[in-house]
Amino acid sequence: MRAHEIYPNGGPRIGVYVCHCGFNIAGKVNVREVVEFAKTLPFVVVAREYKFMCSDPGQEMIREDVREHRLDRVVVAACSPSLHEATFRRALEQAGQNPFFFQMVNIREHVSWVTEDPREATEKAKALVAAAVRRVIFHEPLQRRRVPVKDRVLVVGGGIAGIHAALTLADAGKHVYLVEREPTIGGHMAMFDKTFPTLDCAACILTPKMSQVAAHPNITLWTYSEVIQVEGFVGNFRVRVRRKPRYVIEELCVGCLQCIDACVYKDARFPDEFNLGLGKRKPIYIPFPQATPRVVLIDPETCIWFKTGKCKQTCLEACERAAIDFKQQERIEEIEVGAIILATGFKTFDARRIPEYGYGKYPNVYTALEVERLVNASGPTGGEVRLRDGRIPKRVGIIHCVGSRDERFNRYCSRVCCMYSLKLAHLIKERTGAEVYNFYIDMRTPGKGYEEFYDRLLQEGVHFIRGRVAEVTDWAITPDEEGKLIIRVEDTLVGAVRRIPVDMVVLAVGLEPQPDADEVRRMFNISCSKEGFFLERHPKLAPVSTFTDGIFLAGACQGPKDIPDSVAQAGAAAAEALALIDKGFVELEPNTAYIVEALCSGCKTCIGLCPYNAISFDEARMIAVINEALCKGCGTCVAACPSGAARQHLFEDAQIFQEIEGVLAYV
Amino acid sequence: MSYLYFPGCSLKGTGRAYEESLLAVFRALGIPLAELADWNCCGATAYMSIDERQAFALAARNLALAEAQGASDNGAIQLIAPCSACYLVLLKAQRHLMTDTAFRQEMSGVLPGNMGDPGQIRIRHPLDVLVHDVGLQEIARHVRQPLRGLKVASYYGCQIVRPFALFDRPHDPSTMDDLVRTLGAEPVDWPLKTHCCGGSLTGTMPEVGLRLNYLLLREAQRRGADLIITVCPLCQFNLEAYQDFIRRRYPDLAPMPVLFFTQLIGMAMGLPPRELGLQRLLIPVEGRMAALSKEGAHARA
Amino acid sequence: MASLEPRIHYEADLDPSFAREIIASSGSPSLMSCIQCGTCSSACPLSLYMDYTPRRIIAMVREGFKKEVLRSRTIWLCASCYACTVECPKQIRITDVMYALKRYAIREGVHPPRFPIPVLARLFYDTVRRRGRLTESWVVARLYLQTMPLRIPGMSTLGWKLLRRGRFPLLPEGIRDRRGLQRVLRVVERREVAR
Amino acid sequence: MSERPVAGDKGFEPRIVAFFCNWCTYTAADLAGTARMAYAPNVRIIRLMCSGRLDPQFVLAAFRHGADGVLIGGCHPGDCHYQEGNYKALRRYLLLKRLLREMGIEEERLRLVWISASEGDRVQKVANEFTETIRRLGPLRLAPRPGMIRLPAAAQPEPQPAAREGVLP
Repeated sequence: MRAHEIYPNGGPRIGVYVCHCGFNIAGKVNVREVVEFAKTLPFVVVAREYKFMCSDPGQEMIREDVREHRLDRVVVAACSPSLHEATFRRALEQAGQNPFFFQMVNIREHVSWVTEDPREATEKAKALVAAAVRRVIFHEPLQRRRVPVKDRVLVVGGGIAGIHAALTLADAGKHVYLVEREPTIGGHMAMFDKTFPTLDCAACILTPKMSQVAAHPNITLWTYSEVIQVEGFVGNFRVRVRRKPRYVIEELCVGCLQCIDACVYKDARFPDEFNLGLGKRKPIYIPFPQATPRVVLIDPETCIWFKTGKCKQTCLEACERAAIDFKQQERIEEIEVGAIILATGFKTFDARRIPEYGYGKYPNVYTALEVERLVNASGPTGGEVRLRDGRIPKRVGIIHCVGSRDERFNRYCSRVCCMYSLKLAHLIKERTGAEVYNFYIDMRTPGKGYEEFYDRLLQEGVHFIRGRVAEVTDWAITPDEEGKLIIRVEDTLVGAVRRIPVDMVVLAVGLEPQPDADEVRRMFNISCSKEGFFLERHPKLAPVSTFTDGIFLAGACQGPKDIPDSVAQAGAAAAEALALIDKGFVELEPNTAYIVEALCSGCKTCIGLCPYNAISFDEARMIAVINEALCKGCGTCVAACPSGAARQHLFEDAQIFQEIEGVLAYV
Repeated sequence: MSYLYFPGCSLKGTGRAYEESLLAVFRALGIPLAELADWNCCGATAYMSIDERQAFALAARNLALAEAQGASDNGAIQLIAPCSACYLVLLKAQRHLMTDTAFRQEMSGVLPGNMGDPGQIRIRHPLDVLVHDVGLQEIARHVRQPLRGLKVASYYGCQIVRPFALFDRPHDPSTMDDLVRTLGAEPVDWPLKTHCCGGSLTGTMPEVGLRLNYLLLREAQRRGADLIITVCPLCQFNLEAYQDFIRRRYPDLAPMPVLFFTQLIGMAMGLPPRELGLQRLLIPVEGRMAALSKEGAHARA
Repeated sequence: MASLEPRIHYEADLDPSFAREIIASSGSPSLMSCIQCGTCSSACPLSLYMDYTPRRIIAMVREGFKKEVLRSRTIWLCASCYACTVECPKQIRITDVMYALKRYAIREGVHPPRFPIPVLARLFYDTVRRRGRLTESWVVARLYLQTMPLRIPGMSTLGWKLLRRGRFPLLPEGIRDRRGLQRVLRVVERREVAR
Repeated sequence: MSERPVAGDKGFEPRIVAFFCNWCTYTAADLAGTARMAYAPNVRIIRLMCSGRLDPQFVLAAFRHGADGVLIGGCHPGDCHYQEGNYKALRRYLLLKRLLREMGIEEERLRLVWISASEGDRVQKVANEFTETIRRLGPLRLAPRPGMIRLPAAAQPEPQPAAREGVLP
């Protein structure tokens, strides 16, 4: 006799639905057998299977059964709850049931996809279904919490992704704080001369957007600033930003640059960061002419006043607006925002890590980013490709995949290097007439107009040698190799090992996570993927979301990306943030902790454990009190309560005990 | 610290001077070396080409002997292997013993002594020991005749830095250059420090082996080296013994002395040439040294 | 005109299990992830003299070109310098693959006749098995007698010089406990046969 | 790559309950699925919002109801989604180990691992390793009933015959 027949009126009425997910589940798990098994479980009134439970007909099947069979509990065995828990809860709601009378069983990610033997997979699926059925009996009706949302957004990082996201949101009428670590926005894109495959000038398309940012009434731009603390949760983040002193009052400086001319250093003599040390600057400087905001700054490491306390301070005299302030201190700003977009970008691979390529040892070995500055009209050579000794190279080798596709460094393909190598090959050939050799493993040109650009380069007579370079050396064997750098490579298509003498080597360095990506992700409470880039919530269906609600990703901080992709993703992140804050409120999972007052002994164990100070002590009643608005639902206090007075919605002890017994009762 | 010493076959033959100079230098530094009793061939390259497991078994016997002999000494057992091939094969076999438990069990029944934990033996190259255990400062203290003005090209060959780069970088090693500086000489920066000498190919396929060695010698010569130092008996033999043959094909090559690095240390420490086996060199080094000291005297005057 | 027939590869001549055998014997499963970048070939100091570059050997092993691989000069030219192994971006243990191929070729006896390298390996192996140590002078003398007798006169001056400097000992070396050593080697051998 | 343990010709199949944190290890297990990294089917995963929710009673209940092993998966130190719930889990885990020892349960039957959301391969590796460990330990058998006294071997001058492992009157 079945359990629900013993309690003809009183017992819960459970429906169990097992999804085939096409062949994803049914290819391994015997779904029919699981359904038949479910029918034997206590209180199960109906058990069914369907090809795609998440589809409309699948959901309709559940809704109909809820109405027809008066179901008050539903179990769906399908994919991970992170994908479709919300879908099925909604279905229950639509059928007039409380959405929390629901339990999802993960028989795809946790069973069919990870079990080799169909028999074992089926048995495991049955055990998990048994556990869910036992658990759902103990579910209770719950209400979602509604929390108002601040309608401001923080964008971290002022490269092209951050700029685009900030402008999109600002244009939609939302206030944006754009925080950038460097003294100017623009990021890597500002360093480029041309962009592939159209060869339009990077500055021409970027600088208008940069000045829009500076002028936009809805954007608060803080450069030379860093986020140092993030608190709160979706809709209500409290963020602290450190604004480093630039020793120039931003509001007063108009960017006339007379102070730079007036500096006691008559010549620029310090390595210029923006030009990667290929050019020089003074202690008071502006990174580049179109820097935004157009405000100078003083580098205390090189300024005589800061180093010795003795200087004529000619800059101070030169400034008509008295904007220079040697006593400026760092400032901490506190803001409240509803959503955050991270667009912190990437760094390029450090070519010194591959000593075989001689970067840092042979002066004529350059990284691609350095060459971007050399070919840039506003770069240190005015756009002329000249070696450090002033010569113009006659033969140039571009080595692809430096630090990419390599188990010793980064396993992934950096996606942009093939294309930027083509661009640099074109620009170098155009400016110098040199013979240019590309050394590649595989040419990867998937993108609109990319393959066509590759074809153009082939037509231009650039050499393409398929082979990864083993070594760059100055070891000359033949007279024509004397005084050159020799690239040793197997021309794999010809099947011969070649030694190719060149004057200049360009290393197409890959893209890596920012060195502090790990600290940043901790601060924002998100995850990183294996290679260290920020982890998206779902690689296909939630590519700009993170596991922390209200925090979104844009650009190369999520993985190597070119400009079109970064801009597209920034737009998507802006849309997601807008969708969140425009609604005005968020609904939170009702998995908060609560106190059963009758059981609380007033021992205060829980109070110190709560990381959010959500628990206080009611001295009058001598019991603990939980502020559910502050509770985030971790359940630490519940696990620690010696008298069982602290409990957690959705994760009640009784529910979990049933789940334990369930997975073990059936093996 | 005391060390066990695994000479390997070459140090009893073509590389006798390596053994003599190594022992002399360690003696002068006051570091005891005890030769591993009844050691056998390490199982090197040629053996590995016939039967890898037997090669590992040969190496395992040596490790077992080391464990038995070194057991009285507290702490890790330090086993010095000067020949690059021995050094590598012993390391490789040790890793194999540590990962392949079936093999270890098989071996433990038949090996002398009881094979306890093969991982506790530290297989060391004398270059590593001299630079990192003894230390350059201590060596500097023993230098009596600094080799001023001498330009030395350090040649590592392959197997002491590859594939296990335990004490130096595999691509651009620098321990020997530091040592050369300590001895008062000047290291030559050249890109072929770790390019292979061809190993036994010089004997078996002379047209290939001789060209490889020619390229090495020529580059050292072009970069102004007075001599080359090596860490391996086979490299030393290839670079030195075949120079007449090489010159027959490539006449632009001048005679280039090729020493073991321990011989160079011994010279700087002022040890008698006979103790360092200098008389065994086919291309004598004394001429260069005399010329140098004359130059030096000239410069001082 | 020479026959074209030997240049044609028939799929039926390939050995699909070859790759598996070599992976097992070399202990390098990463062989399957080779992306044919050619770093091994360009890092190799000997690839210039090879009939197939190391990269091609890997490709051929993977596709089962057993006959061609085992008969190639490449595997014998490998001097085990490990340059390819440390620089391979896929961490394929190419040197160990070459060792595995040498062993395979010797076992099958398919290497070129009177080719000195396998003969040297064999001499080395036999001497060490018997005596526990190697005496270079003896092995070299026998190698020249067996494979390159015509070169002996040319080498005699060097031999004489080495002899005079005590670098070519005439007394063969050996270990005391030869029985014990042979016991060890026999255990391994038995296991091999059992396989 | 860790090989999936082979079932000993359908002999003992360990039952393992795994309590995984929603934010890291549970997501990593999803990732293992997406990447089709097969592992031992013995591991049955129960989702918690945080490893800090792990009540020691859950572990005891699992053993009482027939689990041969219990696995706990939390975020790496410093990475807790709720700041420090994983440290609380660690404290309870250490206490539980002592408790299990007292109860005569081999402490290897309980294991705590830190696995981040991106470490799908580690879920596979840990699941396989842990299943192997439990398979080696055999089915959970609670300690012999009181009444038996096992004399400490070291205190005795010579090995004791079995008969002397006396039953108290």
